[in-house]
Amino acid sequence: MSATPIATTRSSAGMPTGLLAVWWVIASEIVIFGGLLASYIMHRLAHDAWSAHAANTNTWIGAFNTLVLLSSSLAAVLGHKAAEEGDGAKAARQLWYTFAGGATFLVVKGFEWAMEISHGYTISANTFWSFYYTAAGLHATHVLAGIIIMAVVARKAARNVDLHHVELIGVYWHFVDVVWIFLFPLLYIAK
Amino acid sequence: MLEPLFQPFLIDWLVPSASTYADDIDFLWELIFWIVGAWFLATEGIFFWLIIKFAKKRSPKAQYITGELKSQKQYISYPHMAVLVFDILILVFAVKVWYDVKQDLPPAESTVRVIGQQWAWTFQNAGPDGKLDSADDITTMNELHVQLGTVYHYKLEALDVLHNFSVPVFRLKQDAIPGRVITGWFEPTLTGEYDVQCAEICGIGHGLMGARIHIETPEQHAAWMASHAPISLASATPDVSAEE
Amino acid sequence: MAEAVPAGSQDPHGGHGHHEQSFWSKYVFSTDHKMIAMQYMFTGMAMGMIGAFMAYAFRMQLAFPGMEVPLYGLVSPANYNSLVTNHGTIMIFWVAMPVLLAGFGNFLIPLMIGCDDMVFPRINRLSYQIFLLSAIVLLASFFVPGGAFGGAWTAYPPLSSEAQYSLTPMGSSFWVVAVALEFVAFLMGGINFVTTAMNSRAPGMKMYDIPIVVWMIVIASILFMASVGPLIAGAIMLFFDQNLGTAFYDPSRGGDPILWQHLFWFFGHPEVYVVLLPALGVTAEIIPVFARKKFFAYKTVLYTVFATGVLSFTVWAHHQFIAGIDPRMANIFTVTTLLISVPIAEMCFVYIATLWGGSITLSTPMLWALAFVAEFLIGGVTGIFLGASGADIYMHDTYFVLAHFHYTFYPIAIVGTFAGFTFWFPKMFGRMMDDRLGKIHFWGSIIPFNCIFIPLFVLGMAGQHRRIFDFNAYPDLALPWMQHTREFVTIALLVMLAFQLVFFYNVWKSLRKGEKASKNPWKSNTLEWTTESPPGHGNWAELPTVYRGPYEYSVPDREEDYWPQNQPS
Amino acid sequence: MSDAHESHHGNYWKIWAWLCALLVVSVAGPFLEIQAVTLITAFGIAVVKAYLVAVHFMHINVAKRYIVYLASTTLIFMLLFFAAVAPDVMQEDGSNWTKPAWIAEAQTPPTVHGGANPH
Repeated sequence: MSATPIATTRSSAGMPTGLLAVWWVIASEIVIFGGLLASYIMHRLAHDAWSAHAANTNTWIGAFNTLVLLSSSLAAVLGHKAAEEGDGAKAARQLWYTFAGGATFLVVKGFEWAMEISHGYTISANTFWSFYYTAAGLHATHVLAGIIIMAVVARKAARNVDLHHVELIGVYWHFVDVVWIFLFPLLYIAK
Repeated sequence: MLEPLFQPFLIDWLVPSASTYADDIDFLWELIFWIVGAWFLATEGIFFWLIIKFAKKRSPKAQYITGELKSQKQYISYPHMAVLVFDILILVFAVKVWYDVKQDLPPAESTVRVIGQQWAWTFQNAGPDGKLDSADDITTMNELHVQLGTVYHYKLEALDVLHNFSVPVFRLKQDAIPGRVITGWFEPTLTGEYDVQCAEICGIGHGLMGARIHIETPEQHAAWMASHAPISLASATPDVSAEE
Repeated sequence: MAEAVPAGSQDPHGGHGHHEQSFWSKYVFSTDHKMIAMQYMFTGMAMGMIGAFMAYAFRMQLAFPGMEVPLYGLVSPANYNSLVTNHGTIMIFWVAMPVLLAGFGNFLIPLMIGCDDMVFPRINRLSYQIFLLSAIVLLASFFVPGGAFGGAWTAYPPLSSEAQYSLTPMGSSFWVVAVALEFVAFLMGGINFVTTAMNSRAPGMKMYDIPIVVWMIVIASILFMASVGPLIAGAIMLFFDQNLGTAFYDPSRGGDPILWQHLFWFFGHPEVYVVLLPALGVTAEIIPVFARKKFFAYKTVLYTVFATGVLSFTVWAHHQFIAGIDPRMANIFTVTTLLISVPIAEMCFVYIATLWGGSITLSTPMLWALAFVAEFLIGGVTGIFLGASGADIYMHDTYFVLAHFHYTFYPIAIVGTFAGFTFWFPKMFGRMMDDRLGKIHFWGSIIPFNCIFIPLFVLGMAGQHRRIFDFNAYPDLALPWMQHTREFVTIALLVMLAFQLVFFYNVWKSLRKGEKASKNPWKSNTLEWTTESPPGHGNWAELPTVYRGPYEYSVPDREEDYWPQNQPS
Repeated sequence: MSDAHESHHGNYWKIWAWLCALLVVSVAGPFLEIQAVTLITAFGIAVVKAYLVAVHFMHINVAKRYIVYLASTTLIFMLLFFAAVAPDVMQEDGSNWTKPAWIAEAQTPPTVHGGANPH
């Protein structure tokens, strides 16, 4: 495996390379979710009939999922602090709590969707449900990707290897949480 | 207040202008043509002149010019300002022409419904009583008959995919969107038979979706309306493999 | 899609010796930024040949309707639409972007800012592999039942979202998946470029010591990353419309076709600057070298590029003046479109002003670079006709538009690429190209190019619209002079394609028998000319330090007329 | 850094508590059945929560200035996109178009199934 290039070790922009790259990932993600949510909001304001469709989303499950993600964000930031102090084991444990939070979120989302589909609200039922599944689906895919990377980072952190990666996956995870913070009212509260 | 400053002739030389606003659009196009053409020739001229003047054999030693000093940058900032001024001039006329053609519709003396669908145009003429969707409407396929000197409003819609109702001689072009009935206007000023083209790709038959527009004098138009039953099919659309 | 293996470049042991790599790890699964640059460049050029073949096929149909086109066969309306659609798609996404943005970006950024590789070599390799997969998926769309997608490279729904209208059910989905994969590849590549350029500059290299091509490619990557997002969301929605029966763009079930147009063109216009800026950067590197003169107003160009970048997010609806958007919006977008022509005009003035006081040698790279400026001027100037909403009423979707964007895309994708390729060929392959063959190829490409697109301007003025496969169906367009013009244009295209063989012969000959290239054949200042040709793994034995800007040519009271960036005194 | 250990540590839990409280408020908002209140609790609180996460968890204020400029520029582009596209997508009848008859009845008002939740 070729050694990591010297280029990675430099920081002429005054920031560690990894963190700079993650912020660029977040910038391009803002624009992806921004485009999707802007389209949803426009359609939602244009079609009053959608509030009747939106009435069929389950606010309690949405609220619980929000609580789960917020708590996993807390665990992620505690993990980041532990990593800064060089305590790999503690950081790994916190990351596994975040992993558990993300996994719970996905499981709960799975049940929620199963229930809604059984009620006949499929993705092609009408355009509200199409946006609902597309937006929540894209977000869930990011949650899934996040927990997979988190597992990899946690296993390395347990051996005190690449502790700076803990911060990187933490910042990405907080972004995924912020997207859900906006998705929750848009899909569940606005009735 | 912003009438064409000169009589345009360039596009008119290629495509007759057969509607009241054709001249406005031609004038705007030509105003841009002369401004932009002059700038282009000047810039390209200076460019080639510099290449020849400062070729290696004529100037073996290059000068050291940073281009950061005010005295040097003026050669850039003056043309830069001039480009901005001309842009504003073009902008004023562009917005005026756009407003006249697309936003400020004169009162309609007659209405025609234009329906684009995958690969044919259906025109619903208002018929003698001048009111659309009345009993005496005349619906034709791929053949639009209009009367000279009458202000027409067209109600343009598409049934399946995007189409575009374009009459080059009128300088008229408007996309037809499924789910919207778009209103525009034209007033023919020249008799004759001209092309109508679909200007938005709409599938395999997009190239065959041509139609003809017949601009007739009031007498010819009245005769046409009288002789026509409500539904009539135009002559078969020209077949595809017309040999060279 | 076997990569053409550059036989000439052995891998002289770089600073830190390492085991002799196998063919696979050195050429196919390499993480060396130079090898990945070659992979991108050769895949881009291969796709360029496929795109050119499509142009040949449908131009023959236009010139001789209904004829059996040699090497292709009969061009039916469906074939014509998919050829035109995929010609546009390939030339922008699979030729201009890989060659200019990824090819030159990967090769030049580490070498020009003095570091040994990209910050994330493995992500860099993965981005090429996803790009290659996207190219394969797109080409596969020609062989699926129903044929390739034929709804124009802009893929406006409902034609692109309803299989019943496009009659290419699988072709449409393959097209969307290929374009989405290509976006993923360039998002990963873009992040690599921006982070490397920002963070791994050589010690001593201040902001204004960075060569302009690095600035341009970084800003192009930022423009791409900030604008592609909504279209990725749009592509997901389009894919669901095509396959899951959703109705994002189906008006009868609550969707809106105009939404896709906005999502597409919000990306579309910054995209044309994404491909323009690298070509501008390549030209900005070549002109000072062959004019032996400092680049005029470096800072002004930088601020102009920032202004153009920001403004490019405010102009997109000039593609949709008559496409059903609210007519009042058209006036706002006319203002912003005419406003953006000002910084671009300034950049052209600065490029021309650089020639003042120079000592110009017209070598092949210089000819290409000057031709870029000369041809792009026509492209830029004809944009004003289309940006002004009033004139666009008549001009929209005619051949005038087609000629306009070929006068911007051809200089970018072909002239800019050949300029960069002939200029950096010695550094990439360690051999010099034959200058005489280079000039023959240059004149053989530029003259026919103008013979193709100047007549198309005139056909556009005559009201001939795009994507119509046989103009005999329109009596006003089947006039003899028009048909003869189409034949003349097609013959000019054949001549231009023939001259490309001169280029391939020149490359093939130079790779094998070209004169060995020294470290700095053009006596240029930038850092890539301070290492061997071709640079080994890790680029330098020890990484350079930078002492001055990249354009210190003909500095008074110095006998050498160039002053490399890494020379202390 | 060790003395700030406890406060720094506790700080995160305090932020988390605030986030949970705001969540409860935003869920409770719609029960008052006042449209304006629901909007404020739903989206106003979302913005506050996003700010809390961005500043305290992502340390965006500690990061380099250009990171903030980067994130805010992308947001501004999204607002710009919304502003320019809304007149087209959001209107029932545009300034120069109306909805054709065949679309109106195609969008039959939705039949409300038995709600899956208390509302």
